[in-house]
Amino acid sequence: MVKKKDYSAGLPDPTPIIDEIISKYPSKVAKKRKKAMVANDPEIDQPVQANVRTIPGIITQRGCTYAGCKGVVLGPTRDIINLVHGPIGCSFYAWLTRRNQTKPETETAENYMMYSFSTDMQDENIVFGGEVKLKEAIREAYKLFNPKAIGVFSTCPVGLIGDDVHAVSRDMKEELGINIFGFSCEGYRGVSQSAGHHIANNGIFKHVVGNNDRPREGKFQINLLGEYNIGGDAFELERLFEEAGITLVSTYSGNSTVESFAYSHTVDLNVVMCHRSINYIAEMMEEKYGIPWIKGNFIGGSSTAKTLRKVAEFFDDAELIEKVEEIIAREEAKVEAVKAAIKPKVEGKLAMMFVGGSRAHHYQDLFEELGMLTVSAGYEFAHRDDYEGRHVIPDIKIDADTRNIEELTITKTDNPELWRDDLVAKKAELEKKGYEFSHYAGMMPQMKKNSLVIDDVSHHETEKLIEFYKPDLFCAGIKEKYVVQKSGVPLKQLHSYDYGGPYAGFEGAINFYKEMERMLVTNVWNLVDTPWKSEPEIVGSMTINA
Amino acid sequence: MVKKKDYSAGLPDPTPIIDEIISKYPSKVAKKRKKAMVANDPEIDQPVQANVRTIPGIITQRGCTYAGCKGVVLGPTRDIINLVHGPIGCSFYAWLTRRNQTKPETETAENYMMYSFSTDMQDENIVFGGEVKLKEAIREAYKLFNPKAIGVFSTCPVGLIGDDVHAVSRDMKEELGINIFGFSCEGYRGVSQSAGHHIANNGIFKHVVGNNDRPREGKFQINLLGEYNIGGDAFELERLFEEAGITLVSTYSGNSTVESFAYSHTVDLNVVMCHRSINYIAEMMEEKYGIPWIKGNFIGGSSTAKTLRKVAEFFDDAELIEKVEEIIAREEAKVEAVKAAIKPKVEGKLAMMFVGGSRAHHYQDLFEELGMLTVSAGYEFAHRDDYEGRHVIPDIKIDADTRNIEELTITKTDNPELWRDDLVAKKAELEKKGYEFSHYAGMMPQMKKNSLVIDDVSHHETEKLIEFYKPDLFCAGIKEKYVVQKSGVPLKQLHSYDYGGPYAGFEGAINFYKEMERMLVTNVWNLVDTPWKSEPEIVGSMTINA
Amino acid sequence: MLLRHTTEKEIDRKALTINPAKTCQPVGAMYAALGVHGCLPHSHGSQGCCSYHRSALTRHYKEPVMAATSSFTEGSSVFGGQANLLQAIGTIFSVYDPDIIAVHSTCLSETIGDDLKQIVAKANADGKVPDGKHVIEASTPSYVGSHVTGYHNMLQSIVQHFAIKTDEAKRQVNLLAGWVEPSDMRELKRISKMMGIKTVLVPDTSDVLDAPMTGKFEMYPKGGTTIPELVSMGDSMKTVAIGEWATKGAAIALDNNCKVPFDMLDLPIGVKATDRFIMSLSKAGAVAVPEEIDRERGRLVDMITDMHQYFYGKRVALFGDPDQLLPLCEFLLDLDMVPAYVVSGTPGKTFGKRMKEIFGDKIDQVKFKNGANADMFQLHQWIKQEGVDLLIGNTYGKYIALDEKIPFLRMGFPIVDRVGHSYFPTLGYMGGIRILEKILDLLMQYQDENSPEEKVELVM
Amino acid sequence: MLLRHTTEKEIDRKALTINPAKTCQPVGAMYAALGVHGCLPHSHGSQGCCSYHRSALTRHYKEPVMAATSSFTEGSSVFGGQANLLQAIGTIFSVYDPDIIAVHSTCLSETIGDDLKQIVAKANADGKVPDGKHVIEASTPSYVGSHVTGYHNMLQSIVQHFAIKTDEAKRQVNLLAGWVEPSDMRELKRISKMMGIKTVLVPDTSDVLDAPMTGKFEMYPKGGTTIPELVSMGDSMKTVAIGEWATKGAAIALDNNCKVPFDMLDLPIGVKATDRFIMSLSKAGAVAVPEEIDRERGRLVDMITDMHQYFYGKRVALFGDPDQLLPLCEFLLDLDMVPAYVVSGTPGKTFGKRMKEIFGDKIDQVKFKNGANADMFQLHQWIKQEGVDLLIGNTYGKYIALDEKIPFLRMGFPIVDRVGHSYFPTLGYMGGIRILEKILDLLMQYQDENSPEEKVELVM
Repeated sequence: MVKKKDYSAGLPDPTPIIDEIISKYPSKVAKKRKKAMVANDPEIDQPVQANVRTIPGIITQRGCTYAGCKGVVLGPTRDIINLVHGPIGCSFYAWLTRRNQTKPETETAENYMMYSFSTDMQDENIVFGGEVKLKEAIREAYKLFNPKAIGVFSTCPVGLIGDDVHAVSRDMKEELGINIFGFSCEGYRGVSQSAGHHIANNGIFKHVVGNNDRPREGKFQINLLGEYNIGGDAFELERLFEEAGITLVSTYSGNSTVESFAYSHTVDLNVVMCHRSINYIAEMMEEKYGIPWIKGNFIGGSSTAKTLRKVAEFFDDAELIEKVEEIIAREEAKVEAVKAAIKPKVEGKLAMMFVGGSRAHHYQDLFEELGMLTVSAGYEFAHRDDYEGRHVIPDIKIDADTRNIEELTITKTDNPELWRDDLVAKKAELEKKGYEFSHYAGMMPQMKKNSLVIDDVSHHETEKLIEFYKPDLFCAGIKEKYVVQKSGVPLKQLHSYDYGGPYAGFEGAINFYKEMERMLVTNVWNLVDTPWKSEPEIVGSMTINA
Repeated sequence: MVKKKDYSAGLPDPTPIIDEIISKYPSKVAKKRKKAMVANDPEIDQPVQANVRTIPGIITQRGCTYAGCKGVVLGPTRDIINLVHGPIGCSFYAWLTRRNQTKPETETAENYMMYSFSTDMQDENIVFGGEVKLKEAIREAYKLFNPKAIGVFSTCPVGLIGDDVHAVSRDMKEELGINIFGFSCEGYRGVSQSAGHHIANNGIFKHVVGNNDRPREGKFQINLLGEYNIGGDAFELERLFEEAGITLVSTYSGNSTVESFAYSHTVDLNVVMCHRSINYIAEMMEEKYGIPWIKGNFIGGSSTAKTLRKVAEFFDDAELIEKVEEIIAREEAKVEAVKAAIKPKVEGKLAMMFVGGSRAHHYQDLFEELGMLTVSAGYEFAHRDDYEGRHVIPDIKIDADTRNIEELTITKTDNPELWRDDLVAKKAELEKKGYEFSHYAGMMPQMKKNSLVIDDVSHHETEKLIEFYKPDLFCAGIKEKYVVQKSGVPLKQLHSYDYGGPYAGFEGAINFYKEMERMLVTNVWNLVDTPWKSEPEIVGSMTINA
Repeated sequence: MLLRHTTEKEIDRKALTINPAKTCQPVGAMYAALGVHGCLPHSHGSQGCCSYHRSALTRHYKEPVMAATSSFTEGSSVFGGQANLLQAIGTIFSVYDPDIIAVHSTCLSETIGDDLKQIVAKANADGKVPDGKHVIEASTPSYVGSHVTGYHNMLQSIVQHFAIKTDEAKRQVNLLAGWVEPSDMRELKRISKMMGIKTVLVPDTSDVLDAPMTGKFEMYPKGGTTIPELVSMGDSMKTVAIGEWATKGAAIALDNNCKVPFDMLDLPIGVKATDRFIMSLSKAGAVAVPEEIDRERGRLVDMITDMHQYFYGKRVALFGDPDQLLPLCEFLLDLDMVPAYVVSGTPGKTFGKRMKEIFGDKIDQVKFKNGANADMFQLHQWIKQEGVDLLIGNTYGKYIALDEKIPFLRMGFPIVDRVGHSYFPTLGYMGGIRILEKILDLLMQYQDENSPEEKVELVM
Repeated sequence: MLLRHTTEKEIDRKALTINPAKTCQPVGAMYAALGVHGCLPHSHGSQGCCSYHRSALTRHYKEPVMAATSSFTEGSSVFGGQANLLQAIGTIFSVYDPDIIAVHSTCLSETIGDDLKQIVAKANADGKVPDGKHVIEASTPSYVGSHVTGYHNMLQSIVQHFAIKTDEAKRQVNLLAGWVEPSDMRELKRISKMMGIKTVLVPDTSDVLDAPMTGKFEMYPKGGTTIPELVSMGDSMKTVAIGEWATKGAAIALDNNCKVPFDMLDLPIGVKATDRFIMSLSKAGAVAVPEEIDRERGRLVDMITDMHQYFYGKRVALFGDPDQLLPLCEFLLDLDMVPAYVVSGTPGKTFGKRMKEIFGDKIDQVKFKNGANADMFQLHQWIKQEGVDLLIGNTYGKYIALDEKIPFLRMGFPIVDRVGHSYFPTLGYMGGIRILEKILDLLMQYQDENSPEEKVELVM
């Protein structure tokens, strides 16, 4: 069991720990990894190496492009058959493992999320090509389920053997008359899941968005981007929007349908939660339709209130603003009550967080609300703008790994009914008042001085961090869960929420506070040491002589 | 594993096995036990010692008077609170252990069968008397449940310390205005459960029967006596009677209510299933009300048909007879089909049966139907008439143990509306035609020559019987179940049916045939010997030298 | 509803027990005696007692349970049971040939005042007890205590009868087992062996009530503490007694008669009670705790920390025997579960004291009751008043569990509708893992079956 | 309905797999490698493979699963992965310091034609492998076979790399374990010990994937077959290989390379398969079967004869791996249960042959299918056509079980929504008792919950 440290007087300079960590690395590795570690100073800009290759042999948290494309972005959409073209594993591992909850409109409405579809490529498909099998699989899926859309996802061998999923998709779309489209999301592309997000964004934008120009409904229409409904987060946000009278046209992609993506370009505003995974869609919608986007954050009671207010401010409607304030007042009272009960029990506890491309930032709000201290944090697959803010985007060096991810060229729609001059005007007007659009400040400005920022943290680094900081809580994913816990430090999974949640919105904040109470106030960790550890006559000083 | 014997040419004279069995007994014990064992000859009358004390120290199947009274007869009645006056055990052990199924009329109708009620006598109640506690317990039961009847059952210490359950019951009946009555069924009375049956019969007859002279309903009214609805037997019979148009006024006491006992003296005929446990009620009803009784048997397809026909014959109604024949034809076809499939698989198998006071006889019908051979049988608590037939009743010597069981003196009712002259006349008329009333031929006339009849079989005898006959099936109760099975011989419980059933009526016969197929055709008993038993190089000839 | 007449409305009951959370002494005496090799229990009372106790034990263990009875009749009840018992002893030795007859009394023989000691002395004097054979006796009136008391009294008699102090001290530890399963007794021996301690375990129903199917019935199965082992207990270094309600008398008897000191412990259920047991064994046997014990413990703690979220805050109702309930409550508290209602029909004032110690400042969150007035009916009434997430107790709890749709963990005696308890221990750290596995299975199954479709979890 | 689009109407599918009853090779290679002490598995492919496999194993075992990856990028895919692997080997030895790196390929590295043998040879030649350290490799293309094949291939590589025949014959038996739980591997060692046979068990994930909570993370836990043990296998008397799909290659390799003959057996699941295992061990080790083994067997048979009525005639649907399914079917048939549908995504023509042997004249009562076209979707369609009383398989079966309200026994890989499988074995006679306990629990719970009130049984 680790002994806890006291940082109430401020965090120590982490430079020695950085040095100690890299001392174990071969020099090239050390040099590279050092660039990914920064002693934070919220007052100044410091570059963090991010979105670069993981060094072979390093035990990393990262997954692959396929995981980002199929697993993260397309996975949560229920009314599409996501057909994985490849050997069985890729489809198997992405089968129900991400807790994207979904609630079909009716008991018989389409929902393929409990299913795993694969072409299960065999030896001969690798040797002779898999296009014929892929076509037949699409036909069989159509025959069995009659879906309105099929997405085809490429796994590693597909590109290498020359299977053209896009051509196959086009052919089958023509043959069957339903929407079919492919993704070149082979696992080796890019350096992490991030490439997959981009590929998914592109694919949806190209093949789905704008397919249905249905008339607008409701006064205030938005899309929520980058909310994947882990543990029911989206349900909680849906509840809030509905009560406020804001029409949530589409969520990308928690509790979503391709049907709604098709008319998601008819909204007034895009609210981006997970900047890393979905900012592309927001950008492209603005370029094509003139729809502005703002960054939102619904993790934490205050963040939720702030984001709701910002949305209401955008629409500038007295009734809406009043309703939103009413909701905030009511919900924050509940949040405060729980917080007041729990905060004294967890205040001052140390947390560290290495996860995803958004949560490692957002969850700092929740810890702040509880008076906990985030001593170190980093993303698994973010880019520099997620750390430092979007103002560094122009400075980001595009390397070969990123370059080969398609960058769509978007042009303004030529349908005058779809191009939103009104919104362009509104944006300009609001910006004058200081309202921030297309803005994300990144994680680092929010973090304490001398907190340690590490991108793509490795197992070795994780061990060292625990040794040094002796945190009360570590946040990461399933691969890290038991590694960290074996050291006597509880780990909260921030991908799967450890099968808890929701943690978004007001109810989510309450749930998270309670979860912190459970994890940090318990005595179970005191069971770890045997009581005879401290009784010398029992441990080993006696010989077996009976 | 025992090797099976072949008795297709007839059973061997069992005298040597009797001699071998008793050779292990001390001479007095041997002398006594020898009288309980008879090599059967269906052609001649042979006395069997029955209903006498079990020798102390002998491991017997038998239980006590309380078990016969509370457990067997009163236990199955759902709308009465059966309050056991004594230390906790007696009530605990009789709690839901007998599988008397019951189905209240509605979802809220009274049903106390899932409950165990006890005065839980403590030290001080033994020393200072338990009447006060008993009274208070009755009051508490009344306050909590508001039942229409409470029965009070005496356990061993009650009589000895002088608690008068009858006086207490009378007092409380007056105080609370509901029917409350006691049973002096202390465990030490009599020599087995049998005394308890008699005491229960007396109590019900005295305190319940005739309490409600409601008008008769239906054309053909009967009571079914000695059917306890183990495994749903009574449900199957209710189904047959209902379809035939025969009103089953009351069953003693499977799926029964005290409410129905109260007007059960309004029937036309009593049909006695379990002769031993219930013939007293039948006799007393005839003495008091002139209602005749017949022995019936619903175990086995043919027995069921025979008994149904006999009932129809009694009522002598063309429509009824036709309906009964229609039912029999339809049901027997089903029974025959199953029998035809199973009989070839079990024909010639050897069974033995030591159980109860009726089943050891009735179930021989089922074995006969399957072509199985009952090589030995006996009762646990029967009297000589159950073995030899009622014609021996006058010869039965009444010993001290029996003498102290109350014999009620019944006189003809002085209510002319209740005395059934019509039935008395009908009985006389039918008897002339050879119809048998008040008749039971007993077990022995039905059994094969040289089958071995043993009353109150002991553990030692059980072991010897298995050794000698190597039966394919042994029928007894839970205490014998695993004793016998450890010898590799499957045991069918005929008290609890091993939680199967129903086995009465036509459906019951089908169930039993299938159960025989399950038990006798399976290969699980072939797993008993280890395969290396016959491989000398594996069993012990090698030393451990690795 | 199965228990349709049970409502949340309590009345102040003083006389009526409904749905008891205990049974009577003799069955416990019978069970304890079966843990001695070559011993035939004998019930001095009506036939019904013996029949009921054999049936109850048979249903629980699904094994032969052999026992004889004095078969009282009205005559014996009036004139005393001496003649019956003397005849029984004679008959048993000639027909069933045990090494030991263990006679226990019943409410009947106690009420009429039969003096078992005197009758047994007479049997010995009359030569009814063959050379090298033994008749031991225990007074087990059904109207005092509970089945646990009967076990306690017979265990004490066994030890008193056999244990002899000689001049030759033995490097061994006496292990007095409370009322646990054969599997638990086997586990106690496995643990002792791992610790490198020679123990004499009494009683020991392993290889008696979990006997293999061999095609041959054994009246006296392989298992059970042997007479030489029992005799040797007087020369042991120490007695470790687990389960105060079941073993205290025997422990004291060994101390008084043979000057073998004892540790009185809880049954080793859960982490802390097992810790105390291991430490006691370690000190008693003067051996270090081997690494493999640490590792088993570590696996249990691992399961607790891994699965903590499923335990945390879950409300539990428990009924059974004090020896089980106390360490089980301690274990549940260690898991951050909430033992909300605890009932035992077995009396004993120390129960409340121990509960207060174990619960500490959480004592207000639990309603508990033990003794003659504590029953399952009241427990059910409490549950009706405020529900629980889990019910733990013997098979009779099923009726409450089905009515109230509460996940139900079968522990205690009797378990007559499931098997496994006699094969897999719940004592020790591995037993703790089994308890947790079962609790998790129940809670997770409940979650699976009661979640709306969108909330069904693949990974848990 | 969770699987609302599944209907009983089958179409003839040739290309589309829906809800697979298998996964891909590398995860098996990773699991097998974890059963060697001081070994770090390494995935030569994209990061995603390693991440997915570690996640899958972690969810199943709830333990740390350490493995490294070559972190392919588009460049490596085009130019070959040699540079990545060489760099990885260097980085791993300096940062994570394992004794062994066990490299397995992926569909990616196989498709581009990376030659692992050659790359590893180069690593050795280049001095990237420190003295006394090892790099072993196995070819595990995801588009051939299944996860079981990957386990098979890595196990074969382990044995081929290490086992050496010397002149000194050893009185020991090689025990090659199929894909079973750490608990099963522990049980295999317990059985060997009871038999008095020294065995070398490979792989051995006990004390690796059921590690205790100690407050200290161990990169290389205590367990796993050691290098000296692996080396010594070439001098063993005999190899007993259990689970043909998983161990055959390793058994043959030992025979070919070291002239150690082998018995190829089923996994010891149930009575008869365990009988064969015990006899094979007995002969291989030239030891008699000790009585305690007979007694454990007898306890299992006792449970079967006691509870036969609950098994008899119950229809079962199963999915999983051939090594488990075959002896499990045999066991179910011995119980008079009816395996009605059997599906495995793992190919192998001998599966059908063995099924026919096991079922004998009952072969017509079972629908079965294995290989690339056999999936859980079809199994579910069969169940829709005619129902079953029990479903046995990994966690994914839950969705079928909940939809169809079928009692569901979790066996196989992965089990990610329950715990216990890594602590309690299902192999051997005691494992058989555990399987029966679980089956009975499920069937009896179903009966309890679905009986009309008047049919609820106290005793079962």
